[in-house]
Amino acid sequence: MQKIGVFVCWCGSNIAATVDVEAVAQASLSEPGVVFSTNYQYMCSEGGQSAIRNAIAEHGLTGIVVCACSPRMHEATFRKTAAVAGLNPYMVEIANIREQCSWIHRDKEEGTKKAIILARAAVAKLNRNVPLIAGESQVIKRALVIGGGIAGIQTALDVADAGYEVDIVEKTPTIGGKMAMLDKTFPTLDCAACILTPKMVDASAHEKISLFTYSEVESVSGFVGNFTVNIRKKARGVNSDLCTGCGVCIEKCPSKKAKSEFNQGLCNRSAIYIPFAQAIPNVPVIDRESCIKFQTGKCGVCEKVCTAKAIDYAQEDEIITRQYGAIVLATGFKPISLESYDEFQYNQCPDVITSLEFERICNAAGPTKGKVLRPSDHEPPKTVVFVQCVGSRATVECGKTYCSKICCMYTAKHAMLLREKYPDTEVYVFYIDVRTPGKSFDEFYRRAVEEYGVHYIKGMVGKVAEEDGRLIVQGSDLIADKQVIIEADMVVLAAAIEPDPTARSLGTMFTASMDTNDFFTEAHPKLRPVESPTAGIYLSGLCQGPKDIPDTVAQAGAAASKVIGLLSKDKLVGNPCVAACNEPLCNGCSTCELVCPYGAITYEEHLVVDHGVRETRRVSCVNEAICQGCGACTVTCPSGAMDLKGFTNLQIMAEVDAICR
Amino acid sequence: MHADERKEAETIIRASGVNVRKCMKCGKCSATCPNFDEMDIHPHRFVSMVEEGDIFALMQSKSLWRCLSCFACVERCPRGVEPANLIEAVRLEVIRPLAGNRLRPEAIPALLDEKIPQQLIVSAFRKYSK
Amino acid sequence: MPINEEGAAFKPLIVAFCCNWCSYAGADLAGSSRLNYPVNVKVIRVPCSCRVNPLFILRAFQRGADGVIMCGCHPGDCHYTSGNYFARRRMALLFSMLDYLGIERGRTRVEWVSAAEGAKFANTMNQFAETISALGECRRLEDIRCVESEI
Amino acid sequence: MRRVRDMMRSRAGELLKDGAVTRVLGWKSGEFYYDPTPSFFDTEESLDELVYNGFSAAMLSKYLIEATKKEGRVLVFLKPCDTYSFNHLLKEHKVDREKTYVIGVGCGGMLDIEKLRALGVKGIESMEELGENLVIHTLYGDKKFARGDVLLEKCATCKGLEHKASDELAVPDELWEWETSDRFARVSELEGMTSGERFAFWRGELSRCIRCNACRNACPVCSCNKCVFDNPRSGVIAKANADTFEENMFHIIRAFHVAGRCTDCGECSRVCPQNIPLHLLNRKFIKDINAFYGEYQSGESVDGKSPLTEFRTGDVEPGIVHERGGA
Repeated sequence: MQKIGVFVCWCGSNIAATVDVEAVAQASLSEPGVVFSTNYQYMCSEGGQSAIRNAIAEHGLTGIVVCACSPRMHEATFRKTAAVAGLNPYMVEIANIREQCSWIHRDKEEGTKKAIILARAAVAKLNRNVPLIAGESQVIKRALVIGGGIAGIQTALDVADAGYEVDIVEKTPTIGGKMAMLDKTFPTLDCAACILTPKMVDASAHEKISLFTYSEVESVSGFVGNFTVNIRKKARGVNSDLCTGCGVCIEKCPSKKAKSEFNQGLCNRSAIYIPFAQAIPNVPVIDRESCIKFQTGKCGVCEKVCTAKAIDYAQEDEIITRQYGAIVLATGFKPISLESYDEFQYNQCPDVITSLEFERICNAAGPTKGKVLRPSDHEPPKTVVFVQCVGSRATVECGKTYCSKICCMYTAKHAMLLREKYPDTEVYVFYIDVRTPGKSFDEFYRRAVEEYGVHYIKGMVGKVAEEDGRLIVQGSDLIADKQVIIEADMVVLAAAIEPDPTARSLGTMFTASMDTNDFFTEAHPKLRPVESPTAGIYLSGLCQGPKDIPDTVAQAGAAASKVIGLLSKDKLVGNPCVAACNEPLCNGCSTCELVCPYGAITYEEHLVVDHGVRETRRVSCVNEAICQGCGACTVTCPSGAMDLKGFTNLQIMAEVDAICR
Repeated sequence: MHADERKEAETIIRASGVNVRKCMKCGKCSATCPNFDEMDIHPHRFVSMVEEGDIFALMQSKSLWRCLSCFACVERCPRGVEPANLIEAVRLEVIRPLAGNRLRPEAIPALLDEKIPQQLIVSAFRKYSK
Repeated sequence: MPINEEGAAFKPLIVAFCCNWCSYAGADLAGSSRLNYPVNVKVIRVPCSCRVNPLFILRAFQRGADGVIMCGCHPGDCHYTSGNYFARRRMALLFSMLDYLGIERGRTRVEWVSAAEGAKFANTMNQFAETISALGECRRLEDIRCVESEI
Repeated sequence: MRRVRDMMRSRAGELLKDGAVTRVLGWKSGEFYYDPTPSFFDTEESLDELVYNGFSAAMLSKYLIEATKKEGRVLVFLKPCDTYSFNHLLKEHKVDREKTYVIGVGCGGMLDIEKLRALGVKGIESMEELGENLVIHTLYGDKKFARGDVLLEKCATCKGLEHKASDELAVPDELWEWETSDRFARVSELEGMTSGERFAFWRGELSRCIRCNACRNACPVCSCNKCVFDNPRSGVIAKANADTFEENMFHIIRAFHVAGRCTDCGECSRVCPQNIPLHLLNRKFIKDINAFYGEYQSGESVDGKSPLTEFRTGDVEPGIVHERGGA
């Protein structure tokens, strides 16, 4: 039997004005288990708290009920008070007689009656409470960052600078991501490579950072503070330790017909290649699909010319197992496929290109060495049309419902750069809205219009047709209520962006939830924007939603600070109000596993002793470090094997009984 | 606005099944329209005029009969608004009270021209028959 | 309004299950905004609407509740990301079943109340209490033993 | 049906002989002709006692839970509808597929002894099943029936004659097929009543419950190691119905616990000694699930989530119960 003390707070006159606190204290004395009751002006004050502590000691209380304000206000306070007095903090229940009683009822008699019932319910629940001890788990002081773009690099650098080890896993042969492909960045027009490559070098040189390029996450197990991850290091065909990065193999490689991924397929590369000059690591990769040696068995030129003996055709994928305390998803984005947009002739006309392709064309290290030339005939275009919102803000199947956020700004940038380099070129931009929220963004767009004379036309393009080597662009000018036809030499489409396709499988692997567009969802859209709902998983960059470089870097830093916060702890103290499985009752049916939003439930074969019968059965096991205590599993469990500590079936039913008595 | 006009707008929205509020005013319908120059009221304005309940002007417009019913605007609309369906609904509102088709199958042979695409006859039926 | 034997107006007993993160906070806000709702509405705090077991609802009716309402975060806003979606399916089916068994459908309700919707919480409770008052005492799902022992 | 039985006996004999299976789960004669009882057969000789006729309605799937815990492989005969329950048990890991060998047996619809009794049949000695015609030899002479008139409720609303799981089939070419009726007809009828009428209807039915737990024991889904109603720590333990509330409670909770999982096998109603139409509770859930969340047939496959373990963000609100027409 419990020995319960009931403490009724006046909250000055907040409670005492409409609730007879003395009567509540008196009435609760007749409840089962209650051995002491009192009332006090401000229970949360030091005086009130010491009264509680004294009563616990004096009466040997096993639990206390505080009739006061909402538990959302002072539950934590009174739990601490109890702990100081040597009572388990989970032997405290709060009866909310202020927000849910004294403040909403004017009649003192009725208010008092209700307060007595609320106190009774709290006592009834407390009678079923058991002391709970929060579990502790270790924190492995290393973080994994998945994705080596600007988001991943920034997060890794910030975490590493705080003194923790970080691994970056990048699926392509080099870090750098999409930002490495950009020419200039808005709104300052500084060169992307100039600001990115030093960061890439920092990351590779940092003693706390290990790079796993050309690698992918294979599987993961564990929970916050204690993840075990298998990383597949794909075979490069080149021994990174021996390679000097001299580049002779690339020069001599006879197979030079593969499309350059880095240059968006606008030019070719050799079968053994480094994506771009500043790639990190500066070690080539053999693309086995286009390598003559791998396809026919003959060739072997690269092996012959390599003086460092670094070429290794027999190299195989390697699985590396590492442990991490925190994981950051920084998987980034890609532009959507424009195959379904026949009206823009993207697939048919080489001179209709995407904005990312245009970036490469502008870039001094790009396929045209920075000269803006038409892909079809390598002539400089005289008229260029930019089309915004291609696939963004579209509810039809081939598009994306959201605004891609970055297109307005980079289109203004492209238009401006083009006019600056080639003042004779006419530049038109078709827009639906120009969205420029951001520091110096609108000023930038206005400069494109006012200083550079870019023609902004409000309306969409309906059709692009090729006629005698020129592109006939038919669009709306909604302001003039006219249909305009522009004969252009090049059309640049601002394709919508979408999460990288690898995010989906990673989301499943990490039980990191995703929205319908495959962006990772944050734990709270406003208050926890860089955390995934799954503890220990953080979000950095575009994988969480469209954003530009400054936003990405800001978010990457925020994610890093969350990771640092986690890694700085030696131990994690869990929430003890988590689900627990009563093994003899468990049917092993898996329904609880299916509803768990955190992947906290697994199934194991356990020896179960039930009424003397020993049997090895499949039973459900809750990982207390992962479980957040929602209780979804408890209701889906038909046998009642799953219960939630702190909110057990019996506790809640005791409350129901007490209220309905 | 006239009460009758508001009622007319509601009928048109109901009959066409078009949700005019989905329009984000990008003008792709007008950009894609092959008969734009022949029209006095252009497809994108059709949508906003129905939304505003400005129906009588639409019923008197030339565009009603100049629309080819080619459905290019429906095909290209990024938000699935279907302007041509609206135009059709307005047209039916004009044709129906006249109590009779404006095109009968018997009249077709006389109109035939071997250069006319078949699609035109089909859309003519859509346009001129109730 | 139905009158019971003593001649006092019938005051329905209503049990409200509220999730800790949204609806319980919404109820608190109703309190701190001093919005009135009937005294016989009693709130039971659960971590999430998905913690509400049909057993609890039946138990409430068994012990004499006249109406049971479940409140949770708005769909999409669940603190646990998806708990209220499961609860929504469970309650839709359970309430439909209770209706099928002849328990007046007005006696059960689900309402999504956010932490900012104190007024909605109070309004909902007022409306629900009115509905139940009109239906009268719940006679169809109660434990006769309990009623007898009270007399 | 005799053809099927012969096929069953010969295949079972072969499989026992070559050691492919160690036990056979089938039916043997019960106390009366109309109650063939589930039974295990260990030897080839014992198979002479294997029966299969229009009264072999008892579903064997659930017996596999215990049977597959033992050593060796079990040969089980499953009628088409029994395979749904079999799949469900596999899905919930109650039965080890590796330890079973399934012969899907042809079914011509099972007979309802209650319907026959109502038609004056007693003292059944044997029966000839000739397609849609049925000749029953009784102590008091022969009686003829159209098979379609005396089918069990679950067979009149048959889900189809396709086996959803099997290792081999024992289905003769010429098997009688019959017209099925709408399984939700009665549910819709009840939905059309007033709330008071429905309450009266269910009180009339459920007040007959004697809590024998036959429904629970026959149900392939109700396969908890320990039922909440038997568990003193559940807070709702009740071995018998002490009042009207408990009569309702047991069946509401039982129906809710199997909601989304129930294969609509109809065993609960078939085995109820008080003839309570319990399947109408389960079918209400199935009907609602189909209407709210899209058609779903539990046990159709082993994979996939059931309606109560998944959701869509655009699901109907529970308020639909109030908005729906009817009383």
